[in-house]
Amino acid sequence: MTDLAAQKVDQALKPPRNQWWDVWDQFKTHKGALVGLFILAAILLAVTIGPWIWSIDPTYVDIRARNQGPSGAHPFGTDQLGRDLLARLMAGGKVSIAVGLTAMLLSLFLGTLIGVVAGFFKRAEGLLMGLTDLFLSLPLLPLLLLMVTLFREPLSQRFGPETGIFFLIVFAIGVTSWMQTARIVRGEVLALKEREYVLAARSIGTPSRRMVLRHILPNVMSPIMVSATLGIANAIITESALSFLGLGFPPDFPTWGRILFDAVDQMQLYPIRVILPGVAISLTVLSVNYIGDGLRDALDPRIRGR
Amino acid sequence: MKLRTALLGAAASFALAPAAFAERGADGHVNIIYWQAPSILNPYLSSGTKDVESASMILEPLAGFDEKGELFARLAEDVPTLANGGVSEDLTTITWKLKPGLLWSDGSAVTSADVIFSYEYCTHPEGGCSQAARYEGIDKVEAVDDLTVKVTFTAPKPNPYNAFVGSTSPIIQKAQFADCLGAAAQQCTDANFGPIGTGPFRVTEFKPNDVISMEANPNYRDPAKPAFATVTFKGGGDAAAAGRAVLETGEFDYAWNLQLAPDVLAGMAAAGKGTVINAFGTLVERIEMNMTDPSPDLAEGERSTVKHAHPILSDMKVRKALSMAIDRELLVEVGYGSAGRATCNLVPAPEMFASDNTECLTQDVEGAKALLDEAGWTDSDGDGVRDKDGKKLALLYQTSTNAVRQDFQALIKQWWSEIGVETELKNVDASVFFGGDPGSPDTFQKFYADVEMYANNFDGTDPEPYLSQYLCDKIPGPDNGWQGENINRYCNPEYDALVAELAKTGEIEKRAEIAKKLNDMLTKDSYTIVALVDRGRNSAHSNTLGGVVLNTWDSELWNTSDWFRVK
Amino acid sequence: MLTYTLRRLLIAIPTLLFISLVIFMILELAPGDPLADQPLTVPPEVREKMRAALGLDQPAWVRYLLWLKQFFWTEPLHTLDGWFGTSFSEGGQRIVSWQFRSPAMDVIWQRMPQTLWVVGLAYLVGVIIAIPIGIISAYRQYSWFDQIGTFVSMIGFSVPTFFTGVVLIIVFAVKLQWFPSIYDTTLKVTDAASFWKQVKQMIMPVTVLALFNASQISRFMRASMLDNLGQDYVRTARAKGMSEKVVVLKHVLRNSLIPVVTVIALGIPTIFGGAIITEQVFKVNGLGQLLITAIYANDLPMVQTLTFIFAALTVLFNLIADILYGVLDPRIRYD
Amino acid sequence: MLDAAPQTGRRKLVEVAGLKMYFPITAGIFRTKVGDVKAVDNVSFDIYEGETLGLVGESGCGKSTCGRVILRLYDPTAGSIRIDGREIAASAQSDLRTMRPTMQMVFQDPQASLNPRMTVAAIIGEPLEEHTNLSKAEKLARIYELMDQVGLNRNFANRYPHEFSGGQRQRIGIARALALNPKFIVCDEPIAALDVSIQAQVVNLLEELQDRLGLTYLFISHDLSMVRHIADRVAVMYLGQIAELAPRDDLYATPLHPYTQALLSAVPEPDPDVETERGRIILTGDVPSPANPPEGCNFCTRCPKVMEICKTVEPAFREVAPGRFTACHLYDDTKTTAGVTAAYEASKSIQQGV
Amino acid sequence: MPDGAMPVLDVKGLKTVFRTRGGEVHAVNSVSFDLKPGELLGVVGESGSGKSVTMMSLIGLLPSPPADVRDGQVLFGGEDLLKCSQEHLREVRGADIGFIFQDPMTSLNPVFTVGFQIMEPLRKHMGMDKPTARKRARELLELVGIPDAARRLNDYPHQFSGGMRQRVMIAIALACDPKVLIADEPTTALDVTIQAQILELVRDLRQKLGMAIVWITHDLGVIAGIADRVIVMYGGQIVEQAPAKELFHNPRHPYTRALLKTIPSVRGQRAEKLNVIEGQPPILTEAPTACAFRRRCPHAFERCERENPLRRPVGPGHDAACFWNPETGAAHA
Repeated sequence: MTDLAAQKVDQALKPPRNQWWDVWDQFKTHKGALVGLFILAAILLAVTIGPWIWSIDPTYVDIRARNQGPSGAHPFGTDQLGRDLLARLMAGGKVSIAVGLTAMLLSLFLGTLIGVVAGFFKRAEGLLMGLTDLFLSLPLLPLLLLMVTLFREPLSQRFGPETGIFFLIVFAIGVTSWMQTARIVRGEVLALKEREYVLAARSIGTPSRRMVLRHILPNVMSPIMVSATLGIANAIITESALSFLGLGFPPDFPTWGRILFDAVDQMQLYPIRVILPGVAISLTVLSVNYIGDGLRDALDPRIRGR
Repeated sequence: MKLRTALLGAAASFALAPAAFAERGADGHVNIIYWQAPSILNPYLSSGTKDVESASMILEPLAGFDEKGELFARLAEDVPTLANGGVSEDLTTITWKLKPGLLWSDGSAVTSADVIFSYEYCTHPEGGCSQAARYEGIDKVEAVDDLTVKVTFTAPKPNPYNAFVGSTSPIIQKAQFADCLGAAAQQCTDANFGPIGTGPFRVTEFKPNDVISMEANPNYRDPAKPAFATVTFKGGGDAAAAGRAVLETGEFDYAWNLQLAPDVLAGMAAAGKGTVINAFGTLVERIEMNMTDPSPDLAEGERSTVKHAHPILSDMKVRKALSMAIDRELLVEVGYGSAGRATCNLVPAPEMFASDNTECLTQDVEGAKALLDEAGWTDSDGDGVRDKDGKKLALLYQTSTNAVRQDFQALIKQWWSEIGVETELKNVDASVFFGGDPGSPDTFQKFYADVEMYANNFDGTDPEPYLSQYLCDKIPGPDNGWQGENINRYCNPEYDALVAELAKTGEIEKRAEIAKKLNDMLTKDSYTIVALVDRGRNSAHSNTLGGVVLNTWDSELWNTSDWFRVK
Repeated sequence: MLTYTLRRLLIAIPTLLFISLVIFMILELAPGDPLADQPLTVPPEVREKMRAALGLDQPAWVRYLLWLKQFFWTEPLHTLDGWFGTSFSEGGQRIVSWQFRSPAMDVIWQRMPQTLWVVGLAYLVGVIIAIPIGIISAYRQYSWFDQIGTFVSMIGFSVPTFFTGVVLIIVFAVKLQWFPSIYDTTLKVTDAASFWKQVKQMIMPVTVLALFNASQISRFMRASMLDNLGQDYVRTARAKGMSEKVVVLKHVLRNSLIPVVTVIALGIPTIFGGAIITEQVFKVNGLGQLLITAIYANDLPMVQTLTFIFAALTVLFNLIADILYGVLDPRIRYD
Repeated sequence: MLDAAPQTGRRKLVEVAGLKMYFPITAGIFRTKVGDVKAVDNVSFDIYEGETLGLVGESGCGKSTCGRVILRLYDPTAGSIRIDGREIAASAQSDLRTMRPTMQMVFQDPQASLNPRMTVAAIIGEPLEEHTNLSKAEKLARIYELMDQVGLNRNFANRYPHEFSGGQRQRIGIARALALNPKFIVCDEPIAALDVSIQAQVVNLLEELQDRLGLTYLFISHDLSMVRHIADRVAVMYLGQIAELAPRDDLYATPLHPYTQALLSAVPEPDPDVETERGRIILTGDVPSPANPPEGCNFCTRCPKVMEICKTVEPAFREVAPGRFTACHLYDDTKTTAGVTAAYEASKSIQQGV
Repeated sequence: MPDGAMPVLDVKGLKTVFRTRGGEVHAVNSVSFDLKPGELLGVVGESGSGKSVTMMSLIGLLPSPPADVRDGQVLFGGEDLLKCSQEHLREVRGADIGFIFQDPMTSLNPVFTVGFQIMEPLRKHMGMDKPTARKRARELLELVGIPDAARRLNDYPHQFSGGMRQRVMIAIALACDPKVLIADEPTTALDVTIQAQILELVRDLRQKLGMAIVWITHDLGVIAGIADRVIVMYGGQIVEQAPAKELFHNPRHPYTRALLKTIPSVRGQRAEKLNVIEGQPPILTEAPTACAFRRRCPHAFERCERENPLRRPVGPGHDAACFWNPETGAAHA
């Protein structure tokens, strides 16, 4: 309703309205996305602020209190060493979400960089898209498994077991998941490059670097943001799958996937220990996916226009 | 034969109601599950337990061990001993006699040539035989006649029962493997996947890392056995799934090595479809104390070598205090349940070799504290960590990556912190930790940590080679490519002398005596090795499977010929 | 079209060679040791000999070239021999797995059936249920059907397969005992009873995977349908007086299927890759399980061969997808 | 308003000679080059200071490409472009930067030519940002000045393009083009996307600005009536080449090239009386592909007056009367001034004959 | 043109709104007009004036939601199309009312052959079998001037040029001999020379087939050459309706007058300066209670703010919705 806006302009001098507000308006109409956002915010709060409120050390071993069911002292019960499950879930969530976020950022960075360069600079296109196709042809999960098995040691040596594995997993997920973003971004950039405002900028004499920063990047934000949400979901799932295969973080370092993996053997006796991390993973990924869906709709000009 | 009959009796008394062994194959089909899948059926090309044990239903050695760790004859007529003249007085030869009339599953006769061939096969320099150690010290193996083989050793061997004994060194058929000597061994897929044997079963189909289908060996020496006509041996998955399949869903009859938390196992057993059985061997989970300084400040090549003694752990009081702070019973409960028992010994079995060393079994935190005070380690700055001469009592504690080990680490760290010891935990992927790559700083041999935890055991029932790992000249270091076996760099001339004496002693009681002494020197006298748990094994069989006797000295499937269906 | 295909095939050759090199180099950097799971009782010198027997004492490039020769020359010859009873491959050393000491390809062929059965069927089931769901969801956008369909498909790819798999086993295999928890790869379908057995053991893994596949494909189908429902030609079809059935199921569907079909084609290589986690959970010892055990065991020839085959299939199906696009969409002709 | 015919003494601001813009076509297994899309094929013309040259043609004839090449938004395949006396056809983009302020462009789609993520002030200010060192306040002052010039309310400086209507957006685009005080502006179909009532507003604005600022326009359009209104001279393009170039009044009164004649004849008149009575030239068939133009004259496949020679020999683009250029074999024997009237008569008869 | 004949299409008080987040948009407001047999009715207006929406509303081609045909009557062959069943409406759409759309590029289904797309309505509405339908399709292609028709039936739309595609669209619309043909900006996307071809074709077809045509366009030039009668729309309403000659020679509504003045011509006298209509077209978010053109109208006065003028006859067959009388220069009584 662009003309509608124009009409309003005629009537009153309103303060500028950023386009993201329109996106938000549209986003709000997507109920699933809104609920997803709410749940994700709750989960984020729980894993960041939670440990301040529920201050039991997730690694504190209270052997006398092991294998307890939910109680006042331990709302979610304890594990086989008497460690508080709630505290562990919060600590694990922090790692899982941190992995998801950083891996997504890395993948986005790579994907956007490669996509923009390939789309904008014709000379680099062949090489970079060849690289993208190459990565797409590589069998990713096996490769991921390989990378984790192969490099966990050198890295955990250099950065310590936890940071090392963190880097490794983030890196492994990041470098195996940027290709879709790169393809989408390249496609967008190719289209944008033909948009007249890019020509306009060129006719002004804007150098390529500023052209990319000022005209290209802000306008590929929509697909990038959608990629980002999918990227987080994908990274969280991948991390927990790796942990489930016993290849993720070391056993003494809780992540949701790891907590679930460790509890699978005991799932008949203490089903809550499997269900809680399983639900935590699923809920996070679900809400992120819904947010992505909502964002996609909200950012789609065809839909927004209605 | 006497021993065999006795054994049968034992098996019978163990099972509920032994059905008459009327006919071979009368009991139909049996399902076995190993959560590690066998990848090859030739034990000489793999020493993975899964491979050796699955092959033990097909291939047999001359003699094996029973559930008590005692030798009994399989293909041999008798176990040769000094007493029956099978072993020469000077301990340099042993003469084996095959049972007459033995047939391979293809119907040909078993002869001494097959025995000699098995020796040749495994000792071929290009063959890459993983059991080569069992044939060490052999000068020659020769046929006396068609059924008699004489093994000559290069030096007197008080324990001559290595070659051709136990499921790791079975007899393979010369006719089948003749073209597979040396480098060609790798190419003989048909033979490696379907060895012709003398055991109760023979292979009908082998899908590596997945499943073995077997049927009763028509030429098995006991015409009434085995009771089962066919076997499915499934591999893969995890211990929980295997346990579930036997104990809860009843899909399988036998599950191997259920490394599961005790309560989990108990929960599964409660379903009532099967029984958990357990037995103990020589596998001991222990903490090794580094007697040398692993400090990274030292020059490469001097780190963790005898050039520098450990600044903290050289003091026995500290080592003892660390041991005293540990509650081994609790470790067992958390990690192994019925498949473990607390121990203070490096050699916990066989019974006659086990020292009665129980002093460490009760946790004594106060005593440990006192001992540390005595050693001069006090918490002078009040931060909860003891120190001495400005040096903190802080240790790096490494082990391989494994859920139970990390639980142990967490528990022990907690106990040590109670006595004022700060512990940094580290875990290394098992393939690296045990990988033996001299280039990697994280192998257990390099021991770039203050203490490390792992488990080890010895083959068969004789601890001599095991105890002789702690000789001064077996300390790993840059000179021997870090390949020595004296992991904690223990060096005691007295110990070396005693090991030399053991090597000369043939008499079994005497040997036991010496072995116990050696064990004590390493454990309660010096605390260089802090034994934690004697790890036994849990397996499970369905309530309808009879004749199962768990054996930790040899293959678990050592007596599948006696298994039967309880009706 | 032909030149396009030829061109793509020609490009595929260096790509595949490069991929094989990349895989080999990654494997080469591995700190792991194929002998690491040998018991500590095996003495070091024995280990050294075993290592030599595996060919590990050769320099890396020699082993790479050897692998290339084996994969591209000996193995095809051997396959020919198998078909025609010839003996071209005589004397040629095939790719030998370190775990099995047997030709890697034989094991791979052996694993193929169960993987194709379970993962392939799951894919098929997924596609079959996804397409109608996608169509209805798009046509009745924002209806309750769409909302529920969206929710279920969101669940489908948000809940990890290892979680659903484990839950299914507990419920249906352990508690209800309807289905076996362990897949029997030796089962041969000969009669109704064994067929029923086969069906029973496939239900759970196929369900888990099909749910996952269906989720993704139905979302894709829905998006594609929505794209096309807004097109001008739909209005034309309606203006011609065509019934809604014809408009949606003929005009729109035909156009919407074009991208979906190519996406489905692109997904086929993942069937061969097996569903590593699902195979693990249900003990379907297929290609995925083969790969992961090979990785654990540091069985480099097996890992190299398998990953390369997956890569080659991916490249191939990428090409097939592109060609399919050209075949299905008359606007695109590759010249 | 500079409606008078150009005087020969006036300075040539833009000189284009032999300009070619080919886009390669590749095919085959090795992607070898098999031909070219000849978007602009050997085009020459001059634009005098202060005048408006209209460039008309149907879609795909290469008129937009031509405009863009002249501003070096594409790198030409061959030919020379001199603007304000400087040859720019082959200079590097970095050297071009200093030339950019003299030459600017107004684009067709007012929606697509404005970055949706930038405010009006940022859009208009971008050229200032790139080429001047004005302080923030000076820049803002200049932006306001420009907004006043094109008739935009200053208060809207902080708004985003989507909040404006099509005509207002085009004003923003014009303001941006004016920011650096250019001498020469390429207007690439600036009114094509606008409604009739808005088109007139924009055209009037452009004319006003030309008067006030002494601008030179290259006005690209497919709308022959608007071009007639705004241009001083008009060039007609067909399939990458200029078919005819003449002063506006001459061209509309006596089109020489058969294509021009057909084109003018095809424009419907908003008057039913004229429409029912006038004769029309209906061309048959479609425009051939620029990748595969016909042999000889480009127009020979559709030309109602096609001769044998047209199918083999490409007609030269030459001056057939003072200030009147055309590329057609019909005028091969006419020596400059003489005969043009005859040709006009001939074309008139044809018009009525159909 | 039989003036007194019964109209084939009679629209009364048609009202269509779109529901959007910004509120309701009154796209079509109380539009009434009729179409006589064999007549070509031109509908002129700028984008957003409601001309296409009106025509789409008639036969239920607007997606709902967001569109909602609120009110009115569309009499066609004696029944109200707004009230009849979807099933029947479909019959009418394909068989009795043909449609041509603006963009021939996107209006044809890219994955079916042109032949298939022409045969589809033939088979459905005329019950033809395949060979008959094919024969008829070939005739139709020949009718609309596509050379080599038999072969081209097997081609896909993308193999045709823009003009040819529009001919195919026309062939489809004419397939079942409709009584009414609605052409929605059929030449806007085409070049002038191609537009001339299509216009020529339509003139020709009218003579041959004699159906009634509604021709929607924003180009007054096109209308002048082809229409019998013209409707001018502005802001979702009809502001003026007159026979073509009358409208061009004697426009009554200020909007029509201004519009005619803004258009430059390629022939005749060249104006020094273009006339402009100042301001912007209206946004239809409010219900029409005032004249939609008042903000841009040079003659607007107080009443225009207050009241929405109704169409009133100003001449034979000529009506306009305005309070201002151009002859007197004052308001109507």
